[in-house]
Amino acid sequence: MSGARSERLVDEDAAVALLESGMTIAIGEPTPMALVRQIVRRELRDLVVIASGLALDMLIAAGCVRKTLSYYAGGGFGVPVAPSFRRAAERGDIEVWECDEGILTSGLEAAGKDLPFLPWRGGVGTSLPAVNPDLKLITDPVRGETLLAVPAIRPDVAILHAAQSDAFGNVQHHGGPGWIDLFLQRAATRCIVQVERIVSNEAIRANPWATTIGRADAVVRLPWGAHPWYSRGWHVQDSPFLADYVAAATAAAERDEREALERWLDHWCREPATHTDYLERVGLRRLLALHEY
Amino acid sequence: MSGARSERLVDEDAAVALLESGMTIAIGEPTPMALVRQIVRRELRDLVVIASGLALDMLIAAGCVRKTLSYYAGGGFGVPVAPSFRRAAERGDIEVWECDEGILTSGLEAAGKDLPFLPWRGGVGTSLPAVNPDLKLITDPVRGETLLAVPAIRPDVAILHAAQSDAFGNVQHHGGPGWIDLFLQRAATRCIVQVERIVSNEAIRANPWATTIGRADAVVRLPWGAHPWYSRGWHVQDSPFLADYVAAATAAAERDEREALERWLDHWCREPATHTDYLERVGLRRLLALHEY
Amino acid sequence: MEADMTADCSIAELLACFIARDLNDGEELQVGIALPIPEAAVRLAHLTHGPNMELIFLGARMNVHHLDHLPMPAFGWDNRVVRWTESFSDRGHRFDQVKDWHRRVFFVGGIQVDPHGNTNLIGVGEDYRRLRFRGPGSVGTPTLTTHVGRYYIVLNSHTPRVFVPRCDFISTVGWGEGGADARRQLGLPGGGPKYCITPLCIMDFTEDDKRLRLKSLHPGVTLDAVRARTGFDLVIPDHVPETAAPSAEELRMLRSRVDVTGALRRM
Amino acid sequence: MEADMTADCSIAELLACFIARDLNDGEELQVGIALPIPEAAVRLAHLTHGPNMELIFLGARMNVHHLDHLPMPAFGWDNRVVRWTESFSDRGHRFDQVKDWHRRVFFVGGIQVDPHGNTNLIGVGEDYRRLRFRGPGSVGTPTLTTHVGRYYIVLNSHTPRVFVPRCDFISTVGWGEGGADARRQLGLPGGGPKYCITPLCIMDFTEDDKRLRLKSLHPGVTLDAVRARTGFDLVIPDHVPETAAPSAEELRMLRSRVDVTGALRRM
Repeated sequence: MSGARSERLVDEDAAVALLESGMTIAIGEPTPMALVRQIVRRELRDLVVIASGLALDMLIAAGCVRKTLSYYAGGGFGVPVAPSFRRAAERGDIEVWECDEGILTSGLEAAGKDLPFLPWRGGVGTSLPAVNPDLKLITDPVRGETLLAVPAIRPDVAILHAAQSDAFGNVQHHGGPGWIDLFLQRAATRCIVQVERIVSNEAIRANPWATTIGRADAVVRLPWGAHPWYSRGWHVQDSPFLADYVAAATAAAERDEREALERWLDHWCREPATHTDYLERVGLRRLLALHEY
Repeated sequence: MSGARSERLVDEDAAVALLESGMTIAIGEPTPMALVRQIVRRELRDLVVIASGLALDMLIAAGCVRKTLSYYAGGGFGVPVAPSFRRAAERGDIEVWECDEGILTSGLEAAGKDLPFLPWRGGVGTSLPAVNPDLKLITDPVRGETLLAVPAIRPDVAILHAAQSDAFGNVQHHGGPGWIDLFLQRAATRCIVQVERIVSNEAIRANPWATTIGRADAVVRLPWGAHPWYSRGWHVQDSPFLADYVAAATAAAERDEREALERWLDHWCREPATHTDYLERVGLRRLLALHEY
Repeated sequence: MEADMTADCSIAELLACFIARDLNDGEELQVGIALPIPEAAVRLAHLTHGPNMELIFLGARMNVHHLDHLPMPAFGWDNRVVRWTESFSDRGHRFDQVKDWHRRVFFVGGIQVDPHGNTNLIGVGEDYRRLRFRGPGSVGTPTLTTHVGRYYIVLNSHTPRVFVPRCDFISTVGWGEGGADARRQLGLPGGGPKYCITPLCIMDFTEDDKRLRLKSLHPGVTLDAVRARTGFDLVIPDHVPETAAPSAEELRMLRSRVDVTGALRRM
Repeated sequence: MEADMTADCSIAELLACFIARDLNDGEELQVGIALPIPEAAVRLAHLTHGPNMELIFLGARMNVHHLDHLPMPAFGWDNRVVRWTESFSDRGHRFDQVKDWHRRVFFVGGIQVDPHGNTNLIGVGEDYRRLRFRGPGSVGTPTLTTHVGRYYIVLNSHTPRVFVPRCDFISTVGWGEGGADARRQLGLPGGGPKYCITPLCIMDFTEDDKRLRLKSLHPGVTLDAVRARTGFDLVIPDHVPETAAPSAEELRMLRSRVDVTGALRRM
C-alpha cells in the first residue's frame, strides 16, 4: 500500500558501528562473544560495562574498560576470580561499582520504569552501601523499614545473544533468555541482538508468547556467535578453549607475563576481520563437536 | 523410590473451600467465573476484592464485597460504569481504594518483592493521593523528584482462569495471561487456577517457556469456566448473556427493581450446585457456538 | 459517486480520518477498550501510511500493515484481536519499559475536562465519599498519560457538564494549572494532550498558557453552539476553519478495510 | 563390600550426604555455580526423600524425582542442566516473588567468615580501593540470604585466613553482631545460616548469641586441628561427636545416580 515495513536486520559492521568508546555497554548471558571480540578489535576505550565471566575479563585485558558494574567476576570459567579483573581492581586500574544481582536488577528496573530509584532489601546490613556510595540507606515511608535506594542504571546499549529473530527485531530465546538479558534490554537506550538464525515473521507469529524482545534496534545473524561460551539450545561451552584463555590471562595478571595473552587476543580477536574469519580459525570440526545438546 | 510427587489438582469443592469471608481475593482476567459464582452461592461476605467488570459487579450485587481496590469498573460489558458498583459506591455501601493500573501493579510488585512499598510516577499531579490517603507523595532520595509511594498489596488468594496445567500446578496460558494475572499470583499468599484442561507433565516440559505459573497451590479443571467471559484461545465472550445481566443489574441499581437481578443470581449462581450444572443450564449448543476463534 | 461518499460521511468517520492523518509512521499506537473512533483511526493509519506503526490491543503488540483489512471486533474487548500478535507486553511486567513510551500514542476519554485538558474518570460531586455520579475509575490513564509521547482526548459528547471550569477530581493531568512548563514542573516526562476531539469540534492548546483553543468546527456546527455547550471560555482564534473532510480514498479505505460492518456510520 | 564402600568415602561425599539428610521434602533448593557438594546434596536428597522438592539451577525450576539418575554436568555452569525444566524464574523478573522464598534453601561460599556467620566475597584488605585480594563479588548472595528460609555456608578450606574475628567486608549478613534477634532488628526476613560446613568439621550457631559452635568433627580430624585453623574462639560443647558417616545405601545412591563420574571422590 504505502511503503514496506523496515527491516532491523543488519550486518556485523553496522551492528558494531552502534558501539562507541565511553559508552555504558551491558553484555548479556549467553554472551554475545562475536560482538565482544569486535569491541577488542576496534579498540574501544573507557567503556563502562555490565558483564561477567570471559567477556568482562577479556575486555579488561584488552584495555577497553574504565568501570564495571560488578556483581560477579569469577567461577564459571574455571577460576575463583577472573584474573584480569582481579589485577585491575587491586591496582585501581578500573573502577568497580560494587553490587549484587538484586541490586543490579533493581537499578535496571528503575531505568526501565523511568524512575530515579527503586528500593531493595538485599544488601541491608552488608558492606555494599559503604563501598558503593551510590547505594543510599533509606527509611521507607510506609512502615519505617531500612532499605537500600538503588539509583536507575541506564546503559547506552545492551548487546545480547539469542536463538532467533525475524528481520523486524522480534527475538525469541531458547531455554530462557539468561538471568539478566531482559532487564538489560528494558533499561538500555538501544539493544543489539546477535542470533543463531533468522526466521520468518510467520514463524514468530506462530508462537508470539515465545517472543522475548519485541523490537530489537538491530539484529545480526552470527551463528556460533557465543563461542566459546554456550548458546542455549544450540551448543555447549568450549571448556578447553576457555582454559587456554584463563592460563594466558593468569600469567599476565599474576606474573606480568603478557605475551601469551596478547597472542591470544591477536589470534582470536584482533586478526579475524569478521566473525566468519574467527569461525574458520576455530574450525568446523571443533564447532560441530559442541553440538551434543 | 520414596513416595510420589503430590498432585495439586483438586475438585471444585476443595478449591472453593480455600476461600473464606473477610479475605482479600484477587480475581484475574480472563475471569474465573466458575469460582466467582461459587463465592455468590456460598454467600461469602466482607470480601476485599481486586476485580473489574462482571465479576466485580456480580459480587457487589450479591452482597459479598466490603471494599474494592479499583482501577476500572466499566466498559467491557456494555455500560460506561458497572451498575451495582456505581450504586454501592455512591451510597457508601462499599469502600473504594482508588488507584490506576500502574499503581495497583506497583503495590502488587512490592508484595511479591517483600518490600513495604514501591515508588511510582503515574498519578503524580492527579487527585489519587487525595482520595486514597494510602498513596503518599514522597521526594525521591536520589534526584529529589516527586513520586507516589504505593504500599504493598497482599491478597490472601488469587483466583485465575488459564488454558491448561499439569497435575502439579504448572500452568500455561494461551495468548497471554491477561494483563494482571501474574502480578496477582506473585503477590497473593495462595493461588488457585481453574483451567480448561489438564495435560501431562511431559507436555509442560516440552515447552517450559510457556509455563506462566510454576507452582499453583491448587488447580481445578473447569472447562468453559470463564463463561460468559472469554477464555483466551478457547472461546469468545457471550455478549447476549452479559447484556442480560447488565439489564437486570441496571434495573436494580437505577430503579431499585431487584427482582430480575435476584432471579438472575438465583438461576445462574445460587441454584447450580456445580459448574457442570451451570453449563447444562447454559446448554451445549450455546457453548459450542462461542468457539469460533 | 465519490462526492456522495464523502457527503454522507458520519462525524465518527470524519474524526477517525482526522486522527489517522495525525499519526506518524513508526509510532506505537495503544488503544484501550470501548474507543471505536481511535481504534478505527489507528487501523486506518496503519494501512494507509504506517508500515512501521505498531498497534497495541489488550497487551498484544502487532504490525499488520500487510493484511488486506483490519476489522474491529467488539472495539477492543474481543480477545480475537490478539490473533496477529508478535509479542505480549504482559510477558514480563506490563509497565517495565515505560521509558520508551515517548514514541507511544494514546487516547483517553473523560466525564469531565477542564480548560487545561485535565480529565476526570473518577466521579462527579464535591465529596468523594458521596459522589453524585461515580465514574468507572482511571484504568491505566494516569500512568499512560504520564509517559506517552502525546495523547488525544476523545469524547462522545460535548456539553457544559463535560467541559467544566474545574474537574471535581483529576485522573489524568493534561497541562495542570496551565503554562508550557506545567508538566515539567510536575515531573511528568510525557508530551501531554495534543488535541481534544468531540462530536462538535476539534480543539488544541495555546502555546504559552496551554489552554483549550478551538481549532476547527465540524460541518454544520456553529461557533455559538460550541460556546453554548462549553462550560468555560474557549480560546477562539480569528479564523476557525471547518474540520477537513476525509478524502474519498480515505473513506473508501475506512469503510472497506477497517469499519466493514459500518459501526462508525451508525454512531 | 558395603563396609569398604563407606570406609573409602571422601570428605566431599560425606558432606554431600550430610547436607542431603538435612533437606526436607517440599523445599525449593537453589544451587549456584561451582558448588559441587551442595549440587550433589540436593540431587541426592531429591532422589532419596524429596519427591516434592524443586531444584533451581540457572533460573530453571525442575522436579526430576522420577528420573533414574541426575548427573552433574560441569557443576551448574553447563546449560544442559535446564533440559528438565518445568518453568523459568527468569520468565518475568528473577526477583519478583521473594516473598515465597521462606521455603527456599540456598548455599553460599566465602573468602572470609566471622564468628556470627557473616561472610565476605568482596575482597581482603583494609582499603576497598586497594584490596590485597579482590574477591569475585557477591553474585546474588546478599539478596538470596536476606530472604531464604535458611542457608548453608559451605567452604572449600578451613584456615585462619578464612575464619577471621571480623570480615574486612560483609557481603552476606549471617547473624550480624550476634543475638537471636539480630536479623529481625536489621529487617531481614529470612531464617539465616543454619550450618557452616568445612573440610574439617560442621558448625552450627548458639541459640542465644548466634555464635559459631562446633557440632561435629569429620573422621580423623582433631579438636586441636580445628582450633588451630580457626582465627577466633569457637564455642566448643562438652561432647563433640564425629560427623555421621553416610549409609551404604546413601553412598550407593550418590555414586550410581548422582556423582556418576566420581567428581566428589577426587576432591
